[in-house]
Amino acid sequence: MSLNDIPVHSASITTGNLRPVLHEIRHAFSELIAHGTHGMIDLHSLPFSPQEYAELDEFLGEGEIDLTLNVLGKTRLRESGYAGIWRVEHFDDNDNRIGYFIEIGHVPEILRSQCDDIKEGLAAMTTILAMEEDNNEDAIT
Amino acid sequence: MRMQSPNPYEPTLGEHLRSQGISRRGFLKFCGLLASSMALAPAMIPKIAAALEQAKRPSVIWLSFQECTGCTESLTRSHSPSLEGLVFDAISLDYHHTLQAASGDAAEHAREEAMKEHYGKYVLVVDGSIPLDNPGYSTIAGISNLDMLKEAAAGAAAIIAVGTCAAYGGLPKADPNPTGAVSVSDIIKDKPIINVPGCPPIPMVITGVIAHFLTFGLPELDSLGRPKAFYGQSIHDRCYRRPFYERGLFAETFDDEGAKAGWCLYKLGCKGPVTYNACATTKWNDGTSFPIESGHGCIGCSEPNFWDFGGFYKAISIPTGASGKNAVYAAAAGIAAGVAIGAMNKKSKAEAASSHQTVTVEELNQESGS
Amino acid sequence: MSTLTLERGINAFKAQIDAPMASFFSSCVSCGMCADACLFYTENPEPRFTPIYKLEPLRRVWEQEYTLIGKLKAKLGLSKPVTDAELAEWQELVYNNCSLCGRCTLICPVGNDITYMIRRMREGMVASGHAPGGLIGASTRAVQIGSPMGVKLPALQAQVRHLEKSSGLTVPFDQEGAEYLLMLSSMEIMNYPEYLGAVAKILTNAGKTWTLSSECFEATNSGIQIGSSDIARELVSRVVAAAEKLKVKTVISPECGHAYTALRWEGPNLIGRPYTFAAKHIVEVLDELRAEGLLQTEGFEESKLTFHDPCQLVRRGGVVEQPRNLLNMVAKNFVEMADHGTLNWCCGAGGGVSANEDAEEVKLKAFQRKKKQLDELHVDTLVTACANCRIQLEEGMEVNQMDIPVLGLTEMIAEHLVERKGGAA
Amino acid sequence: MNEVDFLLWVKGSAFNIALFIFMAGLVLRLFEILSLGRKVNYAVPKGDPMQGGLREIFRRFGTDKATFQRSMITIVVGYVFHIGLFVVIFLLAAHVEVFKSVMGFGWPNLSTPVVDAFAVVTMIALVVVLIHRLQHPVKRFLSSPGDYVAWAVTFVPLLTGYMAYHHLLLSPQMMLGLHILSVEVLLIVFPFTKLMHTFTVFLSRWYNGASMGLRGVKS
Repeated sequence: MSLNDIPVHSASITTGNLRPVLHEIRHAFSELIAHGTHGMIDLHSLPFSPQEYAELDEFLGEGEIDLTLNVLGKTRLRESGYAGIWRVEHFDDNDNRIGYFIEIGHVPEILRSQCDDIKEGLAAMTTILAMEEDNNEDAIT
Repeated sequence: MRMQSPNPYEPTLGEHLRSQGISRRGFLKFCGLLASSMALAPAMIPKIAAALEQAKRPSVIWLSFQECTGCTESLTRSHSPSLEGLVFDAISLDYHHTLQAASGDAAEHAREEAMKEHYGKYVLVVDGSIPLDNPGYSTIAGISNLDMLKEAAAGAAAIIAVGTCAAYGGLPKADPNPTGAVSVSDIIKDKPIINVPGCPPIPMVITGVIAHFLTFGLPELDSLGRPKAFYGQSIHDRCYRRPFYERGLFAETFDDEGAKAGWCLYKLGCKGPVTYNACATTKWNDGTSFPIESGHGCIGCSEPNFWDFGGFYKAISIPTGASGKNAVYAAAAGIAAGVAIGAMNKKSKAEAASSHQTVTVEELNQESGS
Repeated sequence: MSTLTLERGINAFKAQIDAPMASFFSSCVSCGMCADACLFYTENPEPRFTPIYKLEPLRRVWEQEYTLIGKLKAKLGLSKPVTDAELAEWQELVYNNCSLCGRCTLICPVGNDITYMIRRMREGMVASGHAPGGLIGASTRAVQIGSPMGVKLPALQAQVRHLEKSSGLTVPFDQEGAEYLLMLSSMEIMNYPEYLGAVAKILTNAGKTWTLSSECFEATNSGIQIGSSDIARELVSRVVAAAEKLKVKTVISPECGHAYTALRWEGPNLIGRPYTFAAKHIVEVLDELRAEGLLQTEGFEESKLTFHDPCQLVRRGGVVEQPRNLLNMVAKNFVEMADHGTLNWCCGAGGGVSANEDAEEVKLKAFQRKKKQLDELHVDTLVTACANCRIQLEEGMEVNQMDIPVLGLTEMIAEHLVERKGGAA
Repeated sequence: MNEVDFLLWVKGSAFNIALFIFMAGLVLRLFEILSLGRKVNYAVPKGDPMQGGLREIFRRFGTDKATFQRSMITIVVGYVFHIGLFVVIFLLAAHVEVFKSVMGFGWPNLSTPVVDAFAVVTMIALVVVLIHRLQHPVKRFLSSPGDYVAWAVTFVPLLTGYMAYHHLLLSPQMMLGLHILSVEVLLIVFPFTKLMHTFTVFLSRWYNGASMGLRGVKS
């Protein structure tokens, strides 16, 4: 029997945290348009009832993108019904959700290729190209 | 966890993590989760990343005194490669007598060497309380806990007291405290001490504190020496059952309708309102739940003297001790004293009545005439 | 010869303090509502005239003698014993500024019987020699002559002879076995002789046997007013002796408030046993006759009139309905004052104030309360059932140039009396 | 002593001591009062003293219109804070648990925000009462240090309780400790101050009412 098989009765309750969070998202949304600021809200550290999580999901709706990354366990990125508002869920190796953020931006930060990685990639590509060209020259000669 | 001998070149944490095959994207995820675990705003993530990138892997010496190994269990039972595991990997654990491979003299030797090598820089982690009544109650390699703590503390950059025993004395200190147990802070006065209480503490909190120490140094502490980031709010404040408390809806027993409906457990002894910990948000068992979600009140394990808090199943407002009987004894004492003072009053009044001299008009006129 | 001393005063306080008083002092929360209930404060708003404050020395004696904390405080020097000078200072508060009207007692939210305590406190004031001269004089005359105003039997006999001659009624003296023994107050004999005629007419007409006593005709009791049980006992014993000697069924207290309190409520306790006769106020007797059909009237007073309730009758005696029943027999235009019945305001001269020369000024100030009540009503006539009230009201009206005649209720009833056939037995 | 030690002390021995003094003091004071006795009354009663006593106990909760107008602040604000104190003391869930633990039985509680609102209103009323006492010539004149002590020991538990609930100023544990301590101070001084009127008011009303009943005075 797994944990999910145990029937849990939970009266429907609200912590009252949903409304403020929705307004926070809306504010971050307008900041993105006005100043291009990337916004991030940590949902995991807020006391939400299961019902409120569901209400939030319903409010945001589903968008076009649903990506799964394989980084230290899975990370799932879903654009909401509002373009520019993303759900970012981090999972560990056992698929337990260990982090839940709302990101407001063109793409979630984690999706971007990281500058250092790009630099390192450029350096690596340069080296490889140089090595191949050296080899070709050797072959010609 | 790796036991490694002192290395002349100390790689930074970032380098170390990458050498473990963790990408920068992974690092970013790690930093995001770390910020969440340290209860920091997501805006802090780049700063954490930058700080971690540059941080040196610290040497950590872990001493276990009068303890049950629950704190170590809490930490190591977290599934790997969990966030906790990653952080733990980021340190150089040079001595931990439960986890290390070495034993006997070799183990103690490793400790002494690490203390010498990193004098003034290592982090000392302590779990368990220290007995003061008789040093023989708890020794390691023939050295009393007190002596070992003092010696190890002397060269430590900071001390992390993990678990309620190390932080406040915990179970060993519970009434009648047969070993004369005390906390680390009762003995060590000249070093920064971070208390990470809990019985056991939440693994995420242990690593969160270590991460904070690595990135931003000593965290801000409350009056009981706990990092405010994790212990800043009471269980009650962040409890999902709080709305029931507000509405005055309480479970009266563990099997009544209220309990089934998930009402507030205050009357069943929940210590949430006076307990500071991150359980309600961080949760246990890889984020599954925390005790109140399972229908049991908070027992206040991250607070000093929680064993003697008047019973796990008594509401916090209830006085400890036999109050009802006390009131009866008091009433009896009151009656005894009342009878005595009543008799005195009666006597006094009777004397006044008997010594009354009849007032005559002659007297009245004499007085007014004078 | 012995003298009155502070020690005797404190001793009297100690002897008087009982469980109700201890409870009252424990209950007072200094809310000050008794001040607003007291005409000596409302018409002269100095905080020290607040009723409960008038008891302060008594309260201190209680605290120091009968409470654990008070004894402790006294031992530690935190409280000082009551001094003779303090009692001297309090004389003004306890006598001049209190008519024992009982209004504070009625209003007090915690239920303190302040009036009862002031009456008890006066015992100590007398024993320590701090009673006002006017009351000492009245008490002395009452004990030595038999009347606080010095009225002697011959004066009454002269009145009676005059009455018999003018009305043709018989006024019996010392008639053993009569149903009623009629008591009088000196004020009635001197100021309102028509009262005796009115009662004689009504009782005779009702066919009742009644008598005066030549040994004791004075119902008022200066001992009650000055607050000395010793003197009050002496005076009330005379009434009891006369009544028991004549074997009457009922003693009628005259139209006087405190005489009723003295005779009806304090008397049996002063002599330490129940009476062998009943004690009733004349208004009670008249109302009984009315109920029995032995008192019938004809015609109505035309003028707009109101009734002043004597405090001792309403608040301290429970006689509220009877005077109204009687008034309604003879008055068509009877209106009530805003505060009436148990809530009525005192005339300002009861409880010994009228006999106290030191209170001359105060009692006229206190009358302002009654003046305000009357000014609201615009009545032509004021009726009352207490000679003491009546004197005060008349004096107050005169000083304030008000033109409202004050009548006694009994006389008004007598004027409208219908003669019963075969009534005069 | 850290705040938890402090909290444990106030909940433990301090509470027991306070409760002991309160109970013993209460009984002692009642004996002190009742032992002074009352004389037998020989006057023929016109009414039933018992009935009069009971009637006055209840009647004095109200007042006549004119008195109400004259003493409006005293009466209205007095009512507000007395009702408020009753609700806060007896109907907060945490308090019900305390009574249950001491007396062995409990009763239903009100929801916390409702009690909280009562606490605020009660505190405001008590402040008004204090200002009124300081400004009203009669009240100021009559007031002894004991009156102000009684006010303070009533007000402080309300304030500390409110602050503990709302996490103001100090940590809730410390505040809870201070709250319980302030209640203990209240309990200790209770029998020996004006606060004793809580109990003697019924005795006084009864005595007065019995006297009125005996005389046939119906108010």
